[in-house]
Amino acid sequence: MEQILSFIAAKANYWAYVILLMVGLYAMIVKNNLVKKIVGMVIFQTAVILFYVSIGYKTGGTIPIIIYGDGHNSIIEPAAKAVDYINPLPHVLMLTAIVVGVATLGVALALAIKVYQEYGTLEEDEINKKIRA
Amino acid sequence: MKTLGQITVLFCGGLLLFFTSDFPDFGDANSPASLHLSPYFIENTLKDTAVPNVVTAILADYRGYDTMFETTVILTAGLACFLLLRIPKREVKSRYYLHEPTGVTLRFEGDKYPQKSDVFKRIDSNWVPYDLIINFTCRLLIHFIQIFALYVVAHGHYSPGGGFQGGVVLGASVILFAISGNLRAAIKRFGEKTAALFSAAGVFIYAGTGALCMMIGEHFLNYNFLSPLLGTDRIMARSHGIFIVEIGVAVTVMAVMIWIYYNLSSAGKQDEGL
Amino acid sequence: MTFFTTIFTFLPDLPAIIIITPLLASLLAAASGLFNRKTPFLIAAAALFISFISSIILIMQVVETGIVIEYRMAGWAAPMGIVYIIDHLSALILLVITSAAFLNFISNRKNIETEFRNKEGAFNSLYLLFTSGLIGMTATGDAFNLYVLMEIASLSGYALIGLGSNRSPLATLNYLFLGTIGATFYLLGVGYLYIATGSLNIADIASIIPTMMNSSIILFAFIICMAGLLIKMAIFPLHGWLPNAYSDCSNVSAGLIAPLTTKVTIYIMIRICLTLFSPEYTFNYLKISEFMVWLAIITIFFGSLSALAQKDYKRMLCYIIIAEVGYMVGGFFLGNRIGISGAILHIVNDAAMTLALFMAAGIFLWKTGEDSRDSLKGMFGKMPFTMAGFTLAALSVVGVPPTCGFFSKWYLISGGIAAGQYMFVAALIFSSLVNAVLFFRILEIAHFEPFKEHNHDHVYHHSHNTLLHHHQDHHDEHYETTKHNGVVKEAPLEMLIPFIAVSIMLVILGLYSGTIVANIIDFVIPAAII
Amino acid sequence: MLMETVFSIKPVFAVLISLLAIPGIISSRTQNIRETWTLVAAGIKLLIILSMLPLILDGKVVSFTLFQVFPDIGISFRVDAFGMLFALVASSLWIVTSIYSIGYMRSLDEHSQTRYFSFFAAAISATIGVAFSANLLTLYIFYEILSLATFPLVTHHQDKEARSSGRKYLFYILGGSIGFALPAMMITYHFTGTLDFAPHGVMAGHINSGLALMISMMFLFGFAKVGIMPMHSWLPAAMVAPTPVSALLHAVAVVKVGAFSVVRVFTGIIGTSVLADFNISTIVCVIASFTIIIASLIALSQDELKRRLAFSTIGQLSYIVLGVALLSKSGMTGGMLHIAMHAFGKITLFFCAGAIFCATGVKYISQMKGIGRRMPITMTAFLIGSLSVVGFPPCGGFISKWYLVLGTIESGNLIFLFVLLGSSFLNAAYFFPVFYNAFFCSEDQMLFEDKVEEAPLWCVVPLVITASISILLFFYPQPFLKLASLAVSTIMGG
Repeated sequence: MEQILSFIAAKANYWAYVILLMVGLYAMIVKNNLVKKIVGMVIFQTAVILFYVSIGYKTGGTIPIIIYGDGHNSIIEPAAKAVDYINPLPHVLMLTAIVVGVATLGVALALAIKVYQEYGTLEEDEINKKIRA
Repeated sequence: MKTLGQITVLFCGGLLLFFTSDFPDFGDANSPASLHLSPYFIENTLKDTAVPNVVTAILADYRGYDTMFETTVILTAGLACFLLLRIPKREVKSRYYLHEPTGVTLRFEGDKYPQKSDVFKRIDSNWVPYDLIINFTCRLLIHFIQIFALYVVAHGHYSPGGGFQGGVVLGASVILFAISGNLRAAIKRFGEKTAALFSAAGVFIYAGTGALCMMIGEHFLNYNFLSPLLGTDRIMARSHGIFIVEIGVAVTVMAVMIWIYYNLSSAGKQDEGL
Repeated sequence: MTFFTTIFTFLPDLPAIIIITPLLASLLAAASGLFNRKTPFLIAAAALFISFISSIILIMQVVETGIVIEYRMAGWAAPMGIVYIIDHLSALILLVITSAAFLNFISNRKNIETEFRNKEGAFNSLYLLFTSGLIGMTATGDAFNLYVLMEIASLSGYALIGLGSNRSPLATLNYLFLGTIGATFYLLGVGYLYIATGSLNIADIASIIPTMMNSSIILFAFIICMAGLLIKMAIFPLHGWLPNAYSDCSNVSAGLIAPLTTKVTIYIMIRICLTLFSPEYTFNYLKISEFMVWLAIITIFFGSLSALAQKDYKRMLCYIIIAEVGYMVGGFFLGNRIGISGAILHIVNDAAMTLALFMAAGIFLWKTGEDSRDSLKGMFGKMPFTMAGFTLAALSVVGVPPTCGFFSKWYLISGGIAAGQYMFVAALIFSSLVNAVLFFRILEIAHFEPFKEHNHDHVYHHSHNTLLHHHQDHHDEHYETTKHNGVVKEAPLEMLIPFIAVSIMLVILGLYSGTIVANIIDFVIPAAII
Repeated sequence: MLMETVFSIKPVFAVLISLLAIPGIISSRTQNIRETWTLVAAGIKLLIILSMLPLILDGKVVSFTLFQVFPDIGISFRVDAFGMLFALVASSLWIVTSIYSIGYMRSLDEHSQTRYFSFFAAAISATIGVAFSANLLTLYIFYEILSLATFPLVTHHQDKEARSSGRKYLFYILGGSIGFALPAMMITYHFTGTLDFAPHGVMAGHINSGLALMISMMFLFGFAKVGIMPMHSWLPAAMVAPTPVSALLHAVAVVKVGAFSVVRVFTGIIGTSVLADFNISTIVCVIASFTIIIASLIALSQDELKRRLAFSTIGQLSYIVLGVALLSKSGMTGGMLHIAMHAFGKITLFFCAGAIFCATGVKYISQMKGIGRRMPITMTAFLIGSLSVVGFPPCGGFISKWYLVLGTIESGNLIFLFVLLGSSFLNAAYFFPVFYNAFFCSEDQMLFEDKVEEAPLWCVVPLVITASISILLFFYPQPFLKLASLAVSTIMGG
């Protein structure tokens, strides 16, 4: 039992992201309201962001801003050690992914407004009814 | 649909969880991800770019090309919302005006409405009287928010922050103004054309800097070649180059956030809105 | 041909220019669109032309020297920074993208002006952004940069097709959901590759993968990347978004997006399977070829049969596109040299054919103001050149020699026979016959039925966004039929010339397919594949 | 036997010359200029082909590769004796038919004549392309171009009947070529690695008997233009076309392209040895004989003249297949010769049918009573044509039939001899009523008013020419006979 718990604890970040991812996916598939679907989509994307950021973490590392330097006299300063800082690359990537998520959200909302203007509702089943009629 | 969703979710989730068993543990300093590229960045960023904040350096220099397109993504979203939603000059069926001396609200049909008047004040159809506290607090706060935003932009080299963060905060200040007052007042101060021009200009600053480097020197976005223009050595030129593009990013992000807000909040009419 | 080499030594930044030009021009177009309605078009056309010329020079350069061009963005070498890789395959696809975007754009000036009145700046800007997104996806050598550019192409794509008939916003929203799932899966796959290898550069990852063939992370990265791409390329059963999204949108956007999106996604798939994961991994280690070919077979049958059931011309084309996706995916996963050659050749040919068909749809709409098949009645007599081009395109889809469709199909079928996948061969032949029926039905209407007087009360067809309804005073500038009182003649030259150029290209591509395969595609396929 | 190969671009020009004339035809301002383009192109084409004739008769081969569409297969041309024979027939008859078309189209004042002449030119280009193909791929390409180029000709009237016939036409022709011939070609390529025509075939040693039989059948039925039953019913349907089209395309170009393709594939790809070893030839002979007999029987019952001619064509085409499938020297010579002899005979018959329709508007045999007295020249030509088709001396048809009969005896299958003789009898039986009606009906049975006379000169001259050539070929079959025997000697050796 303890082994399982420690195993889960060691992989907790993955569990968290998978659960979030599935929550988002479930909302996107099942929910009837388009805005709820959009919210699901955002959760879905956020889960991936969580995944990336969590893989950058190192136990005992700090944020990747080199402590002693201002860059002007780098020669006399001690070189930064990789172990001391967490992995900066996933953070960079996720800045991009966040921006992409925001952009997608904006476009999705714009489309939802268009849909609402067209059909007067955001419930998918009602829209389908109107299309068939 | 519900069962289908459940099956898909359970299947995908199970699969994803199953495969995590081989993944490196949380916080493992010896995972491949932490051993291949990231040590290089941590150890050499200062030497290469004279920027202590590794994230900023990677963002705007090593992977600066990515970030340029990231900014473009924002611009794309702004353009997309504009293209999808904007309805220019729609004839408004009726407008509401508040007669300020008496506090009477009047409804005008068609195009018969008071043009410029000291006593009549246009209000939204779902207008509620302004809350003085909110109004006052926001007016007070907006200046500080904006100054903080500029700080965030400027200090991206040394602390968490940079163009995106600063730009978003700047945009939020204008959006706060629009929410606390009304949309028209915000548009009067920061017009739609301004927003569009700023959002294009920000990316232009970024891509233009890149193109300038390419024209002077060799590679797109290689800030080294800016050193003769900036009058610094090649390493510092990188640091300054990063700052220039961060400003571009901030301008675009701010303008697009505002632009998207204008379009979304008024469903493209930009007449009445939140 | 040393001429091109000379140019190249003067312009070493060409791999950047080809994508930066549309990007910068899109900014200028967006800004100038605020002040003037004509300039955005000129800026965009010039930028697309520059990209087009650059891609020609690049492919000449690559074919001439045989050297893969590597361009370091921001001056950083491969695993640290982002590099652009122009090899034979990407140069070929770049040429396809830039030429298709350019030709479709210049032929649609009038359509853009009527359908996107007062928003020309934004529309042209998004058109350019979409093009640069595709160019970047094709040329990039970085797995994450690919994701960013994919999102640029997708977002601008949503905007471009979101404006159309009154059903298009909903269709586009569904497309957006699926597209986002696909892209996010791809991103997740890249993340898995990153935790397994610590790198984002495609070549770098490819050099690490052979040391960890048995890793389950790599396996799952492959699965999830492929799942993401399969959604985006609309293979059965993940195809649902495509017909609605492409058929309801405006013809200008359809002419750009329909020929290119699925093809570029397939290119990405090929790139990932061949370059990122080695062919050894994809074909020998995973043993998924059989499954993928069967998926392709089902897609072909499904696409063809659904196309048969459609009444609307553009919806029919959409299902044909789905079937063609099956051709390419199936051809690639045959896993032999001929099949992969066929798949790559078909990317080029299918882009050209689809472009021609959608351009034809644009011309018919412009001339008749109607979108239905019936609007084609008697068109052979009225618009002989357009119909000649259309017939060529149709024959090419059917696969009649000497048009290019025949030759890529030939490779695919030979590959199928060589791989022993007789069901795939049968599916290809079945789909050819179905296509023959489909297009024959249309050509028959155009040939036999007498010309129909078009009803001008309804000329103002539904695919116009609300914007236009507020410009009734400009009605005279809309479709020409309003002016000419039912007399339809040949299309205006600015539409006709690009269209005829594309149609003739269909034959030229066919006749020179041997040259293309020998000089370009042969270098793409690793020697390990027989 | 090693043949000397001459590299020359002449075959390419021979194919392309009429395509090059199309822009001229389209842009012509008057009818006369347009017709001049047509005739000039026809003349030049014949001259180019004739200029290659001496070389071929010397036993040389002209060859040229235009495009290398696949690494090992190109669009290439190769003129040998058999191709020359066919090209000679097609190009000479094209001139005659062009003249006839001008008369026919003008006198009936048909619509869309420009389109008609353009596609006519495209069709003849494709026909020569088939004749000069160096490999199966090139042949297939031109075969398909021909199918499509003839579609607007077949459906020229653009009415309901034309529409359904057009559908049938494309269904059989395109369906056959895409559904059967193309896969057969790919399988061939897969097993042999080449598609070039070789004198003795390329398949020997690469293939087992079942597959060989399957491929042979796929080619035989896939090249549906040859009209082997049950892939024949497009041919009667296609008779809705204007008569010159029926004449050139359905008596000469299209159906002969089918026959030519089948013969080329059987000899050049599958090879006589494979056909003989796996007993495929016998099966083909039986299918062909079946078609011959049934088609002749159906022809007996047709009242519409053009339909009767169409079924006659179906039967006669199978003679060609039968002759080649007998695998004897004389049989093959007869089969190849029959391409030429039947062409001249049958085109005369079609011209006559068209001339009758032009002059009187009558299509049915039962209405043609006494027509011979009003249109003596036409009906005499008709007589000569039918004698040639039946195989009576002194007409060209006799020579090919003679060789065919010799072939059946050589091969020892006497049953096919009886098929030939029986069908000849049937041929005579279905042509006889036409003359009887035309010449021997009494004056009071005649259905015409007085003013009926010969068709316009543009129509009559061509049919007189072809009829006289039919007779001439009996006395002087030299170029064709020489070419056929040359071709046979390369195929059979010796």
